[in-house]
Amino acid sequence: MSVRTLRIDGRDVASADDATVLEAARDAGVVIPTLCHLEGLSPVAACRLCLVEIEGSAKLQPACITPVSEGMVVHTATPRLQEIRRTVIELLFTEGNHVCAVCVANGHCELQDRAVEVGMDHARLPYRFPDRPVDLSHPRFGLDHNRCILCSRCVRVCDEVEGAHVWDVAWRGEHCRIIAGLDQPWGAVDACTDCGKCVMVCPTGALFHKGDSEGEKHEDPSRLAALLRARHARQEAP
Amino acid sequence: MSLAAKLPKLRLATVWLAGCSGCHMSFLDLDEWLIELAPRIEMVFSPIASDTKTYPEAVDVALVEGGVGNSDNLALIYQVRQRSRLLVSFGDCAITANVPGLRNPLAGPAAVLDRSYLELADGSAQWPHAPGLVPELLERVLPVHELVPVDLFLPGCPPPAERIRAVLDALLRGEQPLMEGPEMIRFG
Amino acid sequence: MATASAPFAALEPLLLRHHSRADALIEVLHGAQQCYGHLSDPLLRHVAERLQLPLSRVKGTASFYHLFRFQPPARHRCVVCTGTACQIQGAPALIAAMEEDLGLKLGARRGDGWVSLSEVRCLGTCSDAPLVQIDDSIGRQQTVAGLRRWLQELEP
Amino acid sequence: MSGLRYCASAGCLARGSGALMEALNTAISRGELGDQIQLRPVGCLGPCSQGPLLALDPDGDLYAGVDPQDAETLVAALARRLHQSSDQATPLEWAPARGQRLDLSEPFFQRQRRIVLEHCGLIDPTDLEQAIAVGAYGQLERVLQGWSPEQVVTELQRSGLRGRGGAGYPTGLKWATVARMPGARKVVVCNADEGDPGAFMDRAVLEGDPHRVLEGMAIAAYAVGADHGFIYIRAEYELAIERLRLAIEQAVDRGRLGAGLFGTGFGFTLELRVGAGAYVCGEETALIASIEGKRGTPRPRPPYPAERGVGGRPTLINNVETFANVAPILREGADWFAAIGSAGSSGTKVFSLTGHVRRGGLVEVPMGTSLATVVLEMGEGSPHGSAVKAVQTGGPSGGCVPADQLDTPLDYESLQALGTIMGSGGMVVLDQSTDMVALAAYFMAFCREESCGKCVPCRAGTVQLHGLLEKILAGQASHADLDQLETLGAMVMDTSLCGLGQSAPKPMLSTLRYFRGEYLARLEAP
Repeated sequence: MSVRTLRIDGRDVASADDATVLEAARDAGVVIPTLCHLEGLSPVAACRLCLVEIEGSAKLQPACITPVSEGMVVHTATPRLQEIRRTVIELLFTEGNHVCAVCVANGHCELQDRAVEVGMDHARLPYRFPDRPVDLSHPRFGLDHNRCILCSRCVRVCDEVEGAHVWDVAWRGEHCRIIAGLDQPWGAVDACTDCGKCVMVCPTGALFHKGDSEGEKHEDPSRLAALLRARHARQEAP
Repeated sequence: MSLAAKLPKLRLATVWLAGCSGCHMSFLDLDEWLIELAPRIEMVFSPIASDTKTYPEAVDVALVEGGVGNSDNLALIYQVRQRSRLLVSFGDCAITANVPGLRNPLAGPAAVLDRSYLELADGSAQWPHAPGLVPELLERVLPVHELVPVDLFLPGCPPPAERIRAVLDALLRGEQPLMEGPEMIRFG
Repeated sequence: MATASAPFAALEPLLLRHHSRADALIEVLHGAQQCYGHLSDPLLRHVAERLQLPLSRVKGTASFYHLFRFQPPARHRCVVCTGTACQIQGAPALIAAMEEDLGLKLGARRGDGWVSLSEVRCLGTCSDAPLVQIDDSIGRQQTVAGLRRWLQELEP
Repeated sequence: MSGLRYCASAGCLARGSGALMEALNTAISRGELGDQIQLRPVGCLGPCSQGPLLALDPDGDLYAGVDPQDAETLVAALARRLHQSSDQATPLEWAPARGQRLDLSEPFFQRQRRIVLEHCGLIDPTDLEQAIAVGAYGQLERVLQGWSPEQVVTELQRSGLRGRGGAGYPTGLKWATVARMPGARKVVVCNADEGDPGAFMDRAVLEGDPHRVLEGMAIAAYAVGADHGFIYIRAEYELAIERLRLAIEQAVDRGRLGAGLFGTGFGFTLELRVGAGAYVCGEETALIASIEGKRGTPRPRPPYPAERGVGGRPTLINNVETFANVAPILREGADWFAAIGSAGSSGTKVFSLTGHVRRGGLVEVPMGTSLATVVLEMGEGSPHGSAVKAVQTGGPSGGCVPADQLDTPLDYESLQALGTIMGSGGMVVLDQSTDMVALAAYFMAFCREESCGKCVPCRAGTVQLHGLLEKILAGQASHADLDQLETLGAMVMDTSLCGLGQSAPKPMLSTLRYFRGEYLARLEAP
């Protein structure tokens, strides 16, 4: 493995040649906001929060999948990017029903945190107020579609880590929805191992432990990376 | 005499639309600071501190709690906008429709009334109907800024007392409050 | 191996042709819908089993595409072309007339299964805009009056 | 010998060319000289708005709007002429009762240059022998027996051919990139998911001359080192699907597709994949996902399909018209092709001319021909005494060219400079009656519905943009709403994951650029 040197927000950064801009930035202490990205899962570059400007490239690039290259000059927090990020967060808030005050994840929600970081004191776009259901059929967990931002972390963790592939995204566009099995009640899907990883990685209050009430969901999605590291170490051990 | 007393008093109003009055309760949570505040303001309209029933002219700052959910709310918010220099959306309901807005996914007022007064009724199920007395529900509960221009957003459900104080402090000094960071703009 | 009496036996030749490969999912769904009219849950389950795919993957994929149906088709299917040429030459008025006469919103199907109303984004014969397709016949340069007469002729 | 060619493409079939064919058949079989009158179905003959179309050989005459009731008199006239003299140059004494004989000296015909459509309308698309008789698979054979793959790629590069699907990426460069990729099992894909509303060029090519596309694909496969191919076609094109299936079968039977072609070691197999109604599948990475049997959602590039495409293999994707250009380029040479069209945009382009235009249909003109030539001269302008207001090109990813800029040449760069794109070739003429705000809202509704839903700006942004446009249409919007429309439009273009979202605001921004007054007139007084 060799090293690449690049510049991120005026800082010289050395990083592994197979690193992404996001990894290089984090190593250097530069925080780029993310939502769909989660260490341990394949990247999908769907939320567009981590878009950055790279000198010499007309298009904005998602830091989560853009590999570093020698001499790259990256800007992660220009006024243009900050305006884009606020709009992304507003689009998410207005397309669902994110009522923080009565959410299990209130105070421990990545979406809520991002909103503060991008300076969203109100949404400049009108709220859509979609009519979305809640699935409480699983004995231990619940799914509130009102709070789902379609980051697909649950789909990926169930497929890539647990191997059960209970979840998938169904339908299209604004009608996209996470489904279990054949769009069945979650509790009716045999493939579910009740492992709870989907709940663990969910950035909002969309997936939750039954019995948790307002503000009581305290998940730490970064536990996934720790789990995978431990698993990897075990497999590598002689 | 203190310096504050010499300055012209800020004409303050607080308004209660479709909300639970929790933001007003949080305002009362300012406790002894209210005593400091009292000489610096003139409370010209408020459900908790004034008997005035008509919204007065020439208000300096209006803290508006609640979304706009019925015909009374609608009439009042236009009046508030017209007669106030600085309109503050006070709390999540005014900014996002929040909990009152939970009715919005239902298909309009009829569905809401059916659900509330017929389906969930224990006995004598009927719609409340008293024209001129019970205000008509609007199609949806809307955030204030979707109807009239808003000058400042003060999120929170309710906004913590310290957040309210930070905002009022700045306004009393004639400054624009700095609305950023988790202390100032976290929803919920 | 499925026998002739097995459920969804008509699908076997198609599955065989594609060696039950997962990448043939959409082809198989086309065939399944052609054989059985719509993609019912038991049918989707069968497809998932034969292609060895997770259920949610099969439903997630099928529901992505407009042409797959999850309930039986109506006896009469009215389709308005809303390609650009049709759109600027009267499709909106045709849709309004059909919604009124059939008592249906665009995209809906009558509860009794008599008729459904939907749109297609371009049939590709734009010189005859605006176009309406009812069942297997295509009405060219359709007028509202002509369309209303056509609707009245639909068998109950 | 007399020949009658009737158009059996979807447009004319819908106008009753099937009934005409039956009537002609009956009349011919009843007459004495039936064996001397050959009747055959062919692909698109051009002026679709005047169908059903019937062409007469050897005269070369073209009749429009022929009615089945004309069959008897036509066959009688042909029989009379056959009877009277062996000189078939004698003009036929016949005129249809309802339709008309078209004047082929008119600009609609004279301004065309048919390369892609050279055999469309001449041969029976269901008959491989007829295609072979006019040269089909001849270039494949020549290339396999005497050219190296590199020579083919070089020839394509020298021709200056650019992708006809819309973006205009140099085809030869694309081929060269895939050719350089390691691995022996590469894939060639033909994008026949013609999804732009108001566009039917590819449908016409596939219905009229399918073997030309298959040959182009096989040559591409040889050039890049692929052994397998897919044609991804939209399900709405039932007739084209049927003809392609037949064409593939025939080509396999006759040794034009399959293993060991023309006695060489090169083999190429081909599969048809039918879409299921998803516009976004015209996007390369979404199309690949769909071929793999998945949701047609795009993924970020790189890796490009050339590096990792279908099944992880290096994949070449070109559109129908691009492949249809390959055989003539090799037959006539790159220099010949490069000399046609304009600098930077060589060759011809097929357009489907529709909307408020007097004479619509399929036209193929050299690149660089002006829009005015196509719309005003060939299409003869708008009907009913109205004037042309604008021309929409590029469908939901394109924009409008206002009437005062119709002298713009049809090439990639000129159209881009006007805020639109060449696109796949849809050309919708709009007359003065067209409401440009409603048109913008229409295209936004289209993108909103066709958004795959994966990335946030496209999924939620198109919904908000459509809402704002509806608000303007309803007369309830303010100047602030208009500002928001433009700001959000720019944001969606800059941040969306794929081409659909990146171009979704284009029709709106283009109408704002040229017809801003129509927006302003609908705003609430401040």
